[in-house]
Amino acid sequence: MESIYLGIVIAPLAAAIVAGLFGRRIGRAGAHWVTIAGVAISFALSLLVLKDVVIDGAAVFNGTVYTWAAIGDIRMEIGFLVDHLTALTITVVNFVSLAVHVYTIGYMRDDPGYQRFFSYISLFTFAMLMLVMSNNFLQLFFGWEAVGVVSYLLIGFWFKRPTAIFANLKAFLVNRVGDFGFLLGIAAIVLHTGSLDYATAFGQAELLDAESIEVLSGTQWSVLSLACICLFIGAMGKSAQVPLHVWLPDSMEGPTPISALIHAATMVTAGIFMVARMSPLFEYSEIALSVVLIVGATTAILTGLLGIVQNDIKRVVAYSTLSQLGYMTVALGASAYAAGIFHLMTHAFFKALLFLAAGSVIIALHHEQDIRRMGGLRKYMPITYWTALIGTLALVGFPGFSGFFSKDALIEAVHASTTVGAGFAYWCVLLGVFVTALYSFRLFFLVFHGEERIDAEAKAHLHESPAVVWAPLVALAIPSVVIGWLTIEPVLFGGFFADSLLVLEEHDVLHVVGEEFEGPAAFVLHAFSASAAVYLALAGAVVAWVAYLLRPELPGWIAQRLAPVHRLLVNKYYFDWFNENVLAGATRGFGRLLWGVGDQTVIDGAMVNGSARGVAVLAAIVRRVQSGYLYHYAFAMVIGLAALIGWLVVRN
Amino acid sequence: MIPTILFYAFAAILLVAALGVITSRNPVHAALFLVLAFVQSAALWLLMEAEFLAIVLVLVYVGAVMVLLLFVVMMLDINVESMREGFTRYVWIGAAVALLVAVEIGHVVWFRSEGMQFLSTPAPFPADYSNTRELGSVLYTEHVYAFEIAAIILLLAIVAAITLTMRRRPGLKAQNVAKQVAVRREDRVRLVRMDPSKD
Amino acid sequence: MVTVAHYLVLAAVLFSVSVAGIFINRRNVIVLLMCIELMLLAVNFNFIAFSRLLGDTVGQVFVFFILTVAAAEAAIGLAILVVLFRNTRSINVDEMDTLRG
Amino acid sequence: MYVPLLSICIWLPIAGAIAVLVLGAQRRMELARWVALGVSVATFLVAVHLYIGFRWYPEFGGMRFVERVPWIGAFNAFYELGVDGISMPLILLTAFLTPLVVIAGWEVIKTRPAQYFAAFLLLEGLMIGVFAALDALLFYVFWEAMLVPMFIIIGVWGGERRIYATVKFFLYTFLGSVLMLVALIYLYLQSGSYSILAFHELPLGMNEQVLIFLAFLIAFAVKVPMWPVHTWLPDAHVEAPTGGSVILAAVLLKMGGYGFIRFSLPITPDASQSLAWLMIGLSLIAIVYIALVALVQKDMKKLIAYSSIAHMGFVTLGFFVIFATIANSQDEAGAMLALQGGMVQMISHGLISGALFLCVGVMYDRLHSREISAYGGVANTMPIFATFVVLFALANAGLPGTSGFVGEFFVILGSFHASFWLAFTAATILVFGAAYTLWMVKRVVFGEVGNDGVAALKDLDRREFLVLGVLAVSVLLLGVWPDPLVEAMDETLRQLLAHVVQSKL
Repeated sequence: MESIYLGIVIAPLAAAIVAGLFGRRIGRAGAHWVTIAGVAISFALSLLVLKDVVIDGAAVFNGTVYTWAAIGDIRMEIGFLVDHLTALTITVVNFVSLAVHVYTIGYMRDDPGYQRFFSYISLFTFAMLMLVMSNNFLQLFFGWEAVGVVSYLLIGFWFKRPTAIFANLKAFLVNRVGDFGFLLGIAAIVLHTGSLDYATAFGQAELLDAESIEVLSGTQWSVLSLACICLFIGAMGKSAQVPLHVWLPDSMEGPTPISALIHAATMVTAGIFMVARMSPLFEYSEIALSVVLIVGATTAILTGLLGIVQNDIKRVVAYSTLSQLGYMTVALGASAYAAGIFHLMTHAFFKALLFLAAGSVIIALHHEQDIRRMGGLRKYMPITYWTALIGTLALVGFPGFSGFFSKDALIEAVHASTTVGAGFAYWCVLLGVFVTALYSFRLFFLVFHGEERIDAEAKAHLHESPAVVWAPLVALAIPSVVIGWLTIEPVLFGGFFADSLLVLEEHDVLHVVGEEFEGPAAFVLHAFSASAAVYLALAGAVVAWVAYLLRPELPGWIAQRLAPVHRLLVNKYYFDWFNENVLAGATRGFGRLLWGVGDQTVIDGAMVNGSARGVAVLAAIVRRVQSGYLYHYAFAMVIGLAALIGWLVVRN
Repeated sequence: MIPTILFYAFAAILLVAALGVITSRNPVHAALFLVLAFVQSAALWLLMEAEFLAIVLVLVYVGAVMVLLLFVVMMLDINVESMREGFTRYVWIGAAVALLVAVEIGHVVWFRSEGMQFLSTPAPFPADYSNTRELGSVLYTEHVYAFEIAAIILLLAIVAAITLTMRRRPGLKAQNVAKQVAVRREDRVRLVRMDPSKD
Repeated sequence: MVTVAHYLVLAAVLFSVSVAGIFINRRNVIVLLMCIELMLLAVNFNFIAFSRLLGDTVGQVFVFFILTVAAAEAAIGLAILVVLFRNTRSINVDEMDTLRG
Repeated sequence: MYVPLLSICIWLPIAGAIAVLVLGAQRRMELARWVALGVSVATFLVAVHLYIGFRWYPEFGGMRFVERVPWIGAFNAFYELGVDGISMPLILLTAFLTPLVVIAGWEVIKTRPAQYFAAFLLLEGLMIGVFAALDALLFYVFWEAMLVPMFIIIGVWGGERRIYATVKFFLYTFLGSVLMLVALIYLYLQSGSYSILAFHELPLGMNEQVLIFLAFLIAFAVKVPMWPVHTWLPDAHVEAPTGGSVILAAVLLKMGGYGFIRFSLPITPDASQSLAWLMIGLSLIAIVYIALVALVQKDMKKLIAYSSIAHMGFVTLGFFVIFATIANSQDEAGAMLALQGGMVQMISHGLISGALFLCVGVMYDRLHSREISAYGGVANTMPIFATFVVLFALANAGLPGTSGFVGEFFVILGSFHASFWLAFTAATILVFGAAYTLWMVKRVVFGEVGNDGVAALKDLDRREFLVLGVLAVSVLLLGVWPDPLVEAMDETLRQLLAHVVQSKL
């Protein structure tokens, strides 16, 4: 099996290298064929692995590929850990990636950077797979940063756009803030367990909890809690949790396929994946779990609200992504890791679908992204319309769609949780359901229904997108509908992740939820009878229908009435303003101060050139002794001679 | 008795001459006083039975160096009056330093004699003693290198003095011997082959 | 009796006089040169006196060398003086301060 | 047969320098260039041979390829050479970069090219001498002699304010070295020989150690350079020709770090321990302060120079944090990580900063400006070049998978045991390093074409591609698989650590 694992990661890497270095030689078609082949091979192999792990019940594989470095007793290795979690995640990653590869052929058809783009997304697939398959912290960090870099490159793919290169720098830096915490977390674990390996580190989780470290003078922190919170800061960066969420909406400057692949389905969920993977650590730290729960809940509600006032089609979906990431994080905080991963999976399908559908609309309208200039597209783009509808229903959690299963289970799990902050989180996620439905249907109605606000020129060319574009939509729509039905039982309640996730008995909320579970159909029915979420979602949809189709003047009226709130939302709670003016401004100002005053004035001015000037001043004084008159020198000699003799005489 | 009288006489003249050197208004007078001082010194050295040095002093110093000095002093048109301004300005500090030096030397001589009999008179040399031979016998054996170096120094002094004072005035119509010697035939003679049939 | 001490005292006085001369004739380079000659003379007195006292000829050899060097010095000093006078039409030391720092 | 490989490494380039000078004087420029390249490549091959021989017994940490010939009998000084795990990588780095610098200057240098190449060859030999010398007097001779070619390189082929920069460079470094000489002479008087290894074993009292440590500190801190004696570096870099910048950043700075680990730590372990707080403090200042200063630079070379200072802060941090790490954790794993991190950081920084300076050189050759504002949108006209710039910039920002990550990772890991806040402060480089490097990339490489000059840019030619490509491959290779480097140093560093933690009092 080991060669299969290697094949899974190497196929996209090789494809990326070929497309990147020899792009010009193999041409456009060559580039997309080679990368699609690479990802297809990887997908096929990951299916094989999934079958091997799930159906054949193969044992967990934990092996080393090569030694990266060995320092003293600490061995740093590159290796794979393949269990249920890995197998499921790589399959999802590869599936979405494959769909996006195909979609890109249509979306990027006229772009001069065609080969480069394919190279990047293949490279991204490689990095993501490395991250997921890692069996140690080092490789995790490798994949972690590598996906960040490819994301950086892809957001700035259209490097001529000032907004794009601003957004990619911002994305990288914000992620770096997260990585900063992540690295410290790794350091804490490595130094206290002596190993970078998951297995070794997880085995010592309880010991770690007992060890303490003095962070602020006088306060003793549990090393485990510190490490977990640091690791979670990393997850906050990558999975865009408040307050490190600011980069994700801006990342929409990149081409739409990567918005679907990286900024919705895969990379941004790396943080969720990581926390789930670290469940043997997080489980022992109540504090860390509470932090995760509260941050996730805050993100879920705050960013969802922002989605209501956005007018850029991709940004609405981006805020929706943020909000859903908040949901997943809440699930992790409530120790319902399986629910988080389950939502991650369903979200990957339907959110990628929504993004690709948005992309389809965008290319149909010749790169128009403002939803105020859309409307009534249903009759022009039927396939896009229906797939988008499926995506939207899945997103809002309409009973029976994949999103419903994951989200409802998640909400129930939070409800059952006793972790500190669970009550707050429960209300947040519940309210979030309404908000989700509101902005989702607002988007849907404004784009596909109502009056046509499209400008005449675009309208003339308006037609359904080509097959390479709609085929992936269909391919993603199918799992968006059915995946929940098929997998909820084993994944959430069947102990699917028993070999990868650890949940302590007192935290096992999914078990509580599972006690009432009697199959997917019953789950759906139960939702109608006992869950507020379904009705909240329905209410959201109705409000959206009223406000945007029935009475289109209503939103403007509300915005006027609630002007301060509206301003707060339009300005995104002033996070960007704060970061740009206060943080970045202060840093630059401080740098200028240190350079101007510290380096130039004090060190160079006063010390370096100052010492030279001091010598000059001293010399100017001393030179007066050198009068140039011969007799002064003669006098000096004679008097000196006399003094010397005098000294010799007196000495004895 | 007679040597004592002679000593005091010569010493008195020597000191007067020395004072004359440093106080004369006219450099020519000063130079002449200096000549006097040297001659007195030579006489005193004779008293100490250092005949060779006494002779050399008179020959070399009085005969050559002092004449050279006089020659220069007279050649240069020196404005004597400007030289004398502020003559007494440093006289006190000069006197003080001189006194200090004298006291110091006296002190060294008297108190640090290390058992040397300063108040003794060296025994006179026998009649067949030749100061010149004695000096020569060490000078050309033991100190021959130093002697050679001294010779070089003198030669250097000559060369340096000539180089310093030599002046090349522009536009002066003088022959350049080096150039004349360096002339080759080709520079001056041009052989022209005439074809007789041409004209 | 004329003892060595007589000569030593004479030399000391002579030396002091020439030291004073340097101070008095600070402006006149020629006289300065003469004062230096006088100093050397005083030194020579000591050398000869000690040579006699100790019965060692080396002292006199030294005097010989001093005379040589003094002659060389006088020659070069006078040459410099001539050049100086040719350039500045004066040997007034007060007017020469090109070496001033 | 016994072949003095180390001597060959030192004297071959020096002999080559003379040959190049002679050939250049006869205006046979083409030949002189090829000779320079040939000699530098040959030296590199010898160094590789050394490295291969070195790897035979990785478990032996001591000196190898030792040569010992009496040199100055009166001082008991020997011509003594040898390499261990600390000096070997540095020699390899030096020998690796010189051919690249020769190629980089191939047609670019128009005035006195023969002298230019000769200066670099001479510099190479002397630098290898510094790393290989086991005799303190010999070390000092190489150390000082090396200033001369560098002085000439900046002073002759430099920019407009080159005289100011060279004088500053020379005075700064020379001032430091003089104190080092005093310390070396004192050690000689105490031990009776100039052998560095004998110095290591020499028992010294605390006061002596502190004074010696401070004397060394000034010499090495200037070279590294540490805050606040760093201001010569930006000036020297800005004025130096491209090749000069490359060697300056890549190898010369490493001599400071090498000095710390070869002299300060083992000779004065107790003083190092008691003054470690000072070193750690200065290193952290270098990392944070300098990173902030780098952020606001307008001149690309200055920015990279400041970035070098910040990155070299990790070297000194790694070397001196070991005491606190051991004191807090009782095991040596963290300390080994920190030491290794410092060493790896030196090698990696050599490659990356060299590459970045070469990139700036490529642009400077075309537009004759180092100002960031003079560029913009270079990626439009030079896509291949832009790829390299982005790669090296990311490496400079410490991206995993490039060599820039390895050293910083080890040091941050190692310093975590010393104190959480120490690691925290050091780790800010992750953010600041990315900020200043990528911000520069954004302004230079990305965006619309900035002006007509940029619009007329030609992409890399073969020669430039070769140089940058070789560096890119080595940066990536070292990032993906640092083990060959780490393993070569491991045993030596372990022995060093064991020696350092043993008090001499």
